[in-house]
Amino acid sequence: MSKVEFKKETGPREVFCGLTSIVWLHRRMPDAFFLVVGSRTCAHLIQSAAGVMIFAEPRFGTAILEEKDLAGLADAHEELDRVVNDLIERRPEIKTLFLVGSCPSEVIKLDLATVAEKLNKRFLGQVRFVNYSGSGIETTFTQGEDGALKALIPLMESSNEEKLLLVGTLANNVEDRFKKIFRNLGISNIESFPPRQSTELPKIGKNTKVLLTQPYLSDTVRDLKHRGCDIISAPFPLGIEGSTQWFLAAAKAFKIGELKVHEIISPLIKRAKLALESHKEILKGKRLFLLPESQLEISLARFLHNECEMDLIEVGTPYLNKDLMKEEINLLPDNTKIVEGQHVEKQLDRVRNSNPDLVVCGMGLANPLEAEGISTKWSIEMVFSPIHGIDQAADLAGLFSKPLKRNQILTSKTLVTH
Amino acid sequence: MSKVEFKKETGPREVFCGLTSIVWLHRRMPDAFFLVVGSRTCAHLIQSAAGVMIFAEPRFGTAILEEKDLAGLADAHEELDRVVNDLIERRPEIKTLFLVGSCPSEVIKLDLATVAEKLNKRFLGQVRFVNYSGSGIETTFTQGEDGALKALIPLMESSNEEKLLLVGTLANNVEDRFKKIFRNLGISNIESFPPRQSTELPKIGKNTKVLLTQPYLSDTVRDLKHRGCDIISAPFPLGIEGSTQWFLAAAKAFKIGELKVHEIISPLIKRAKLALESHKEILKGKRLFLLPESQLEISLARFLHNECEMDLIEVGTPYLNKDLMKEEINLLPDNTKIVEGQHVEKQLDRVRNSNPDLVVCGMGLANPLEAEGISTKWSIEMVFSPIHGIDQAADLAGLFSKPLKRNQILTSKTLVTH
Amino acid sequence: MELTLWTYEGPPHVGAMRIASSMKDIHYVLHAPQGDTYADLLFTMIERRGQRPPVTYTTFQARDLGGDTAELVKKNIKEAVERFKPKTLLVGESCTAELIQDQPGALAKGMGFDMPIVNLELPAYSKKENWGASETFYQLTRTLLKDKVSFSDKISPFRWKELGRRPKVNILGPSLLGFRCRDDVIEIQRILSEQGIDTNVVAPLGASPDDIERLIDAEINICLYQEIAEASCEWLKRNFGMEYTNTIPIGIKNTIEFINEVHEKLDLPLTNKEELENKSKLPWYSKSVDSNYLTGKRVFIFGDGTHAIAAAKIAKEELGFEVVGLGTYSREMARQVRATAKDLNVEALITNNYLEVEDAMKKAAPELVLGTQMERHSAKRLGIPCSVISTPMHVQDVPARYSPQMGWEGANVIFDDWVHPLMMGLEEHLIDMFKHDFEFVDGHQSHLGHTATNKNNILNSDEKKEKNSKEEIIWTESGRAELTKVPFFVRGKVKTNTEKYAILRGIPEISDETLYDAKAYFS
Amino acid sequence: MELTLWTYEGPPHVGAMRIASSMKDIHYVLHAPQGDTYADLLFTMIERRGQRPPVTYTTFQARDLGGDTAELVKKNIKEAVERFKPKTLLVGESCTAELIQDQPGALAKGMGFDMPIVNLELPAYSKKENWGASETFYQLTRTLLKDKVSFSDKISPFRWKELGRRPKVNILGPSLLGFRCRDDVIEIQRILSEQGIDTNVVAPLGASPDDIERLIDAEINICLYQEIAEASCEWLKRNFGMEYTNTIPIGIKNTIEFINEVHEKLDLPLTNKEELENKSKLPWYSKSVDSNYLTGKRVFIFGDGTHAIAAAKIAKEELGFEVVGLGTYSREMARQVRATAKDLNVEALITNNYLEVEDAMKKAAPELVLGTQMERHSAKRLGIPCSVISTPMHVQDVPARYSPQMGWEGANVIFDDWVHPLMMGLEEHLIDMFKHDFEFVDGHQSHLGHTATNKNNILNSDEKKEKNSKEEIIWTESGRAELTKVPFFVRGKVKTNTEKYAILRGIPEISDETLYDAKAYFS
Repeated sequence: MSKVEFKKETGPREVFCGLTSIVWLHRRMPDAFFLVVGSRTCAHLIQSAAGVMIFAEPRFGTAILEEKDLAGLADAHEELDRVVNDLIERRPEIKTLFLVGSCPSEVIKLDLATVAEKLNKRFLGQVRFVNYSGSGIETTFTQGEDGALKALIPLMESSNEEKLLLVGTLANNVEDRFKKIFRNLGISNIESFPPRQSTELPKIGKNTKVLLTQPYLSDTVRDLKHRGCDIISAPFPLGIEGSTQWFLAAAKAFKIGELKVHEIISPLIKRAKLALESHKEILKGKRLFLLPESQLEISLARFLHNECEMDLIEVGTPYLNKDLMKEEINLLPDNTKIVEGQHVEKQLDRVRNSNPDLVVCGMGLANPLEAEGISTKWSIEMVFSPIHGIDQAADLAGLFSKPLKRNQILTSKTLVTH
Repeated sequence: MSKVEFKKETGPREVFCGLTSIVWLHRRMPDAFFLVVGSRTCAHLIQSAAGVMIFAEPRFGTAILEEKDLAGLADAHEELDRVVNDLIERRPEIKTLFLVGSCPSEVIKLDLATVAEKLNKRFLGQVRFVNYSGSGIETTFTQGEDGALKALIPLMESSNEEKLLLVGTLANNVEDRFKKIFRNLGISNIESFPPRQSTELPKIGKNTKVLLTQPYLSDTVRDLKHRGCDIISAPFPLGIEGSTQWFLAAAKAFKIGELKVHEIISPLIKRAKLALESHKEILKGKRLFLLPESQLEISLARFLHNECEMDLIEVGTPYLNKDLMKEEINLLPDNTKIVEGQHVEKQLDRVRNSNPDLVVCGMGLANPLEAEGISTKWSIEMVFSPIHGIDQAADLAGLFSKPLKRNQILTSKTLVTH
Repeated sequence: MELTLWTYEGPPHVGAMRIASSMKDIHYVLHAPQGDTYADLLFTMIERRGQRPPVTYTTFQARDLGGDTAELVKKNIKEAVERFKPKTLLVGESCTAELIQDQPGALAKGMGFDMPIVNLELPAYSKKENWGASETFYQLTRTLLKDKVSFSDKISPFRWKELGRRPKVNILGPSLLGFRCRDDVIEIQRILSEQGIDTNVVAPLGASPDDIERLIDAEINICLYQEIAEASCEWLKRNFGMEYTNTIPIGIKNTIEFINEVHEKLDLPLTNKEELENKSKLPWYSKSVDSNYLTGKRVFIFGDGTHAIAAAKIAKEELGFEVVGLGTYSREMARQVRATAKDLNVEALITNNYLEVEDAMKKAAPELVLGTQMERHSAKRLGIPCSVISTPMHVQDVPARYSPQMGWEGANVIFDDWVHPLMMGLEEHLIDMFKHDFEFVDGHQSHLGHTATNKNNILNSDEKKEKNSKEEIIWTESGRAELTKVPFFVRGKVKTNTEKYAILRGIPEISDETLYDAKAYFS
Repeated sequence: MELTLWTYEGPPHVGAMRIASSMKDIHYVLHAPQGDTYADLLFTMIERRGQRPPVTYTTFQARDLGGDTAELVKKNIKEAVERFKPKTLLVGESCTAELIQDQPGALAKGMGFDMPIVNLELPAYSKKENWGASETFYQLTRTLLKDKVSFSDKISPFRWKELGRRPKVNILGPSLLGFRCRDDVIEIQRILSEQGIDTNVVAPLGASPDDIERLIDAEINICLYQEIAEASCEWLKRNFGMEYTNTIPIGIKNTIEFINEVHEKLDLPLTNKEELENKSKLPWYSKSVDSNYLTGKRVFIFGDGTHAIAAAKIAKEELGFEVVGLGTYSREMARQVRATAKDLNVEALITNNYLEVEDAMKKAAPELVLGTQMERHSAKRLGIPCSVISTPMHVQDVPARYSPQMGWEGANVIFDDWVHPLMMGLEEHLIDMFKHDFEFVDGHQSHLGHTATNKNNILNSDEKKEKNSKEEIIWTESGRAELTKVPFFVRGKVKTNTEKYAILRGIPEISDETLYDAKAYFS
C-alpha cells in the first residue's frame, strides 16, 4: 500500500442519506416499487433529489407517518398494511415491493422485516416484499443501494454454474459494452446484480465470480461471500487504468491470459487516450478537493490524478472500507490525504485555505462555493451518468473539465449573487 | 323592394384588395398554387393577411418584379417563364397554377393571359394555368374569389345533366351539412364550385341550377349564365331566415314542395332559435355600424336586425350589385342606410357621431376604435369561419355578441393604449 | 399513514429554514440526522443562492442514540454560535429528533448565551411547510418584541400626521422559496412610494433581528402573503394595535383595492385614483381585439391559497375567462378558497394529493391550467396549455428578469404568462388546420405534442372507461365524424356535453344531429 | 423576378410608415391603391396600437388611370392637411404609383403649404423596408435641419462642461415594429441617467418634428439600431460634427463597452466601473452550477444585423455556447455580420430566402436556434428549441411586460428567453428517459413534439437522401443501436460526425465501434 495519509473526522455533515439511492434503483428495476416508511421529510427529500423524474415516474413513494401512527406500534403496522394494500390494488404491475426504513421508522422501531414477512405470505406468487433501511442515521447516499442489494440476496437461488457476476448498478449502455468486451475475452456467462427486472435475480454459488462495478457495496459483498461467491479483487472500472486492471482481474479469475486482454482492449485504450487528450489539457496541474458523498471519491481521485494529472488536495469519503478499496488505494500517489467522515464547517475552512481549482461536492454546497470564486462539480451527477469503462473515460474526465472550461469562458471574478 | 336609402361615396379607403382571397382559396383547393405576379408589397400583404398560415402552407407565392423586369415587357415575360419553371420543378404536385395579376402587373400591362396560354401548351397534361387579376385597382377583398372562379369557368366541361351547383367557397363541414340537407329534400346531384380539388371541376349546362352561397360573385354569375346555367334567385344562407329562404328557393327550382322543406328543416330551426337566444339577449337593441369590406355586410345586417334585433345605423359595402342583392335588400327594414364605396375619414366621423354599440370593420381600424371605447368585430373573420346555414346561426351571432359580452366583463371606460 | 408519491409542501422545519435563510444575522441549529441536509439544495439550486442556508444540522447517527444526544446538541449549538455569531438563535428539531425528545430549545436556553433564543416546536407529524414558516416568523416576532408590549401604547394608524412625516408601513410575508417574492417586494415598494408611503421594514426577506425590533416604528402592516404573515400580523394587532391589510395586490382590480385599503387605513387621501387604471398594460391588452378569443376560455386553477384566489379573480374579471375549477393545497386557507369558489359556482378542491387534482383537471376539460409545477406536468400529459402561478416551484420559476406577480408590472407579467401558452395552443391548431399533408411528411413538431393524434387517443381511452359508467352510449359514425370537425381545444368539452345531453334525453346513439342538438341546448 | 413565398422585410414605404407612425405631428400621404392599406394592421394588430397610422392612401383605381391621378393626389393632400394639421408632411408613393410617375412630392411642394414637406423617393423595385425606414428618417432629419447647417458651429462633445450642465445625448433609431424598441429606450435612458447623462431627444419613437429640430442641442448621438439610424447619424456628424456611438448595448459586455464609449466620447469620467459588472443577473445565472450544461451547446443564429451580431457575442462569451451558424437578411449589414462570423469560424449566411436558412439550420444540427418568427417555425418543424431575437415579429413579440433586449435587464431577459427553451428541451429528454412505457399509455405530451419518434423520422428521412450523396454508407445494427442510446439533443451531430469520420477513413459500414472511434476522433 502506498503511503496514504488517513484521517477521521466527525461533526455536522452535508450529505444525502441512503433513501436517495432509490432514485437510480427504481430506474434499474422498473418492475419494482420502493415504499419508504417515513415522514414528510423523507418524501420531500426524495422528490427534491429526483427532480424532474418525479413527474414521469411514480415508482417510489412514502407512507407518511402521522401523529396517530406514533401512538402505538400495533396501529402503525395495521396502517402500513392498509397502505400497501391500496398501493398494490392501484399498481398491479408491481413485482417486487421494497419496504424502505427511514430515520423515524428506525427510531420508533417499526419492524419492517416482520411486516414484509406477513405480506409475503399474503401476496405469495403476486408480489415479493423485501425490506432494508435507507435511514440517514445508518446510511449515507450510495449505501442505500448496498442495503437494497443485500436485502435481495436471500431471494437468490443457488447454482454452481460458473459465471461472472457484475455487482452494482450500471447504466444500461455501459453494461452492454462490458458484456460485449467480456464475451470477446471468452467469458460468456455474465450476469448483473441488480438485474434489469427485479424478478430475474441471478443464481449464485461457489462458482460465481463477483466483479464489483461500484465501491460502496460492503454489506452486499459480505453476504455474497457467505453464499460462497468468489470476490475478485480489483480497482473499479473508472478511467482507462481502473478499467484495464478490472478486466485483467476478471480475466485472471477465468484463467484468460493477459495477452488476450490487451489484444482486445488496446484499440479501446488507444482511442480513449486520444479522446482524453483535450480534457487532460484543461485538468493537468489543477488542484482538486473532493468532499465526501458518493464513496466514489477515491476512485475518482485516482483517475483524475493518474490519467488527468490533477493534483489532489484532499479526498473526502463518507465511509472507508479499506479492504474493498485496497487496490484503489494502492494506485493513489504517495501522501494522498484521505479524510473519512465530515465536519462540514472545518472541511470548508480547509477548502478555502487550500485554494483549489475544482471542488467535488454536493448540490447544497456547489453554488455557495462558486459564489466565492471556486469552481465545483456536483458529485450526484457521477451516479447518474454513464462513466464506467474505457470508452467512457473521456466523458468522465469531461464532467470535471467542463466547469473549468466554462470558468475560462466566463469572467472569473467573484460575482455578486442575487 | 323596401324603402332602403342608397348612397355612394368615394375617397380614401381602408380595405383589402382581391389578392387576399388567395388566403382561403388555397385552402379550398390544396392541389392548386397561386402565383401572384407583383411587387414586394403584394408578397408582404398576403403574408400579413395570412398570419400563421404562412408558416404551414406555402401554396401561394409572389414573383416579385425587380428593376430589370420593368425595363422591357419581353424580358418580364421571359423571367416569369423561368420562375414558373422553377416552381413547377420544385413542386411537381401542383395541378393548377393560378397566375394572379396585381396592381403593378396591371399597370405595366403584363399580359398574363398570353403567358398562361403558352404555359398551358408546354405543360399540357401536367399543370393547368389560369390567370385572373386580384389587383387593388380593380378588386376589393372577396372580389378576388369572383375573379378566380370566373377564370375557371372556361375549363368546365358542358353537361345537360340536372344538378344543383353551390357556388362560392364554403367551409368543408358546412358544405357537408348542406349536402346532407339537400339529399334529405330529395336533391341528390349536388356539386360545389370551387370544388375541393381544382381538377375536379363540375360540368355545367342548361340544366345546372346555380345556388349562390356568397354574395360577391357578380362576374362568375354572369359567365355561368352565358354557359346556360339557371341562377336561382335567393337571399344568402346566413342566419335562419336567409338559409330557410335559400333552401326554399332551391326546392322550388327542383319542384319540391314547401311542406317537404319545412318538414326537414323545422327541427333545425327550432334548435337554432334556442341556440340563438343567449346571443340575442346581448345583441337586442344594440346599435350596429358596418364598414365596407367583405360584401357580406348587407346579409349580415339583415340577419343581425331581423333575427338578433339589432338596430342598423349604416351598412357599408365596397360594391353593390343590386340585382344579386335584390332578395336581401327586400328583407332589410325600411330606411336602412346603405353606403357603397368609402371615404374612410368621413365614415369614421359618422361612426363617432352615431355612438354605435358595435362596429364591423377591418383589422386596421378595430383597435383604434376600441381605444375610443367602441366595440368592434373584424370583418375578415366572417370569411374564415363556418357561418353559413341554420345550424351555424348561433355561431354567426356569437361572432358579434362575443365582443359585446367581453366589453361587459371588462371595464368599459376608455383606456390609455400603450 | 398517508401514501404519498409527491407532496406540495415539505415538512414544517423546511418552513423554518425559509424564514432563517431569508433573514440576516440569524442562525438555526436543527437537531436532525445527516439526510435532512438535502433541504440546503432547495435554496442553493432552486433559488440559485450564493450563500448556504444559516443552518447547523446536529447530524446524530444511530450509534449516538444509545449515548447522549443532548450533549451533541449542545456541542453543535456552541460551535455554531462561536462560528456564526448570530444576533438571534433559532433552535429546533426535525421529524426524527422530535421522537427522541432532547428538548434542544430548552438546552440552548440553559447554555447562558445573551442573545435571544427562539425555541421552535414544529410538530412534524401533523403540520407542513407553510405552517412551519408562519409559526417560525410568529415566534421570532413574538420573542423579539414581547418585552415591548407593556411599554408601548396602541399604535394609531394616523400617528404619522402628528409625527409630521410620511406614513410608514411594514411589508410582511415575503420569503425565499415563495413565488416571485423577490420582485413582488420591489413592485409593492415602488407603488407605495409613488403614493407617498415609506417602507419601514420588509420581513422576513432581507430583514435582521434588529429590523424585527423596529417593526413597531411603522403605522400599519402589509400582510403580503397570508400563509406566512397572518399569524404575526394578528399578534402585532392584538398587542400593539397595528392594523394590517387584507387585500393581496395581484391583478389590476386587487392592486387598486389594495392601494385604497392602505390609504383608508392610514387616513391618507388617494389623489391619483384615475391614473391607477392606466398603470398597467393588462387592461388594454385584454381589451385589444386580438384578445377577443380569450372570452369564455375554460381555466382550471390550483395552487397555494393566496395565488389561487387571486388567479380566479383575474381570470374571470380581467381576462374574461370562465373558471371551471379552483382548489388549493393550503388547508389553512380552505375557508377563503371555498368562498371564492362558491362565488364562481364551482366546488373548491382542497387536497394535498396531486392525483386528485389531475383527475379534477381531466373532468373539467379546461383550455388552460394555472397551477404549480405539478399541474404543469399533469397538464402536459393531458395536452393542455399551462402556466405556473404558485409554489412549489422549480429553478425556471426563479427567472433572471424582473417578474413580479403583484402590482402593475405583475399584471403585465400575468397577461403574458397566461396568454402565451394559450396563443401557442391556438397556433398549433391553426397550423394543423392550414397545413397540408404532403408538405409535412416529417410531421409537424408541436410544443403541446401531436395534439390531434394524442387528443384522439385521450378521447378513445376515455371512451373505453365511460362506456361502462354511462350505460353504453354509442357514437355513430356521423356523430364521430362531426366531433372530429370540432376544434381540438373545445372537443373534449363538446364530447362531454353531448353525452350529458344524450343521457338527459335518453338518447342511446349519438349522431351528428345529437351533437347539434346538444350544442343548442347548452348554448 | 424573384420567387418569394415569404419575405423578411416589407417594401420600403412600409419602412417610411414605421417612421411616420412612430412620431407625433407628422402625416404621410401615400400615393397607393386601396390594397396597400393592409399595412395599417401591422401597427394596430402586431403592436396593438390604439391609433391609426398617420397615413392617407390616395386609393387610386383602374378607372382613375385614364384620368388625372395627379389631381387625386392633390385632393388627398389637401384633405389630409386640413384634417390632421401636421407639422411636417411626408409625401411618397408605393410600388404601383411609382410606375405612373405622378411625382406626388413635387405636387405637394407646389401647393403652397408653409409646413416642411419631405419628398420620399423610395425605389420599391430594388429596396426594402429597413432601407425605407432609414432613408425616411434621414430625409426627415435633413429637411428639418438643413437650414441650420450653415449657422451652426461644429458641436464639441465636450461642450457640456463649458455650458455647466450634465451632458446631453440623443437616442436615435427606435421605431415601431422594431424588436423591443419600446423597452430598450427605457432601459438605455435609465442607464445613461444613472451615469449623469441626460437624454435630449429620442427619435423617431415618440418624437415630433420640433424634437428633430432640437437634435443639435445634444452633444452626441446614440446610434441604437444601425439599420434605422446610421445614415442620419452620419449626416449629423458630417454637417454638425456630432459624434455617434458604434456599440450596441445588448449583453453585459457590450453594455459595459457602450457605457465606456459614451463616457469617452463625452470625456466624462466613468466612476462606477466596478459596479457595472453586477447590475445584471446574467453573469451569476450563467455561472450558477445548473448552467454548466449550457457549455458548448450548439446555437444557430439568424436575424437582422444588429441583433444577430449581438446574439453571437452573448452566446459565445456570456453563455458559453458554441455558435455553429450566423446570418442575416440585412444586406446593409452584411459586412459586419461577415466579420463576426469570421471571428467565430463559421461562414456568414446573407439571404432573404427563408428556405436557405432552414437548410443551413438543418445542416448545422444546432441544439438551439435564435432567429425571427420564421426561424421559430422552421426550428419547430425540425424539433429544435428556439427563441426569437429579431424582427419580423408577431403579436407575441410585443409583450405586456417590460422586456428590453438592451442593458442590464435586457441581459436578464435574454438569459431567461434563451435558456428556458433549452431547459424545456432537456426536461423532455429527462422525462422521456425516466418514464416507463406502461405508465404512459396515452403518450407523453411534449412542447417539442414527440421528440424521440420524430427525431427518428428525421434521421430516417435524412438517411434516404444521404445514402446517395455519401456513397452508400451503411449503418450496421450495432451502430444503429448505439446511436439510439445517444441523447436526442446531440444525436444528429453524432450521426453526422460518425459519417464524416467513416468517409474520411474509408469505412463502408458503421458499427458501434466506429461510433466510439469517431467520438474519440472529434473530442
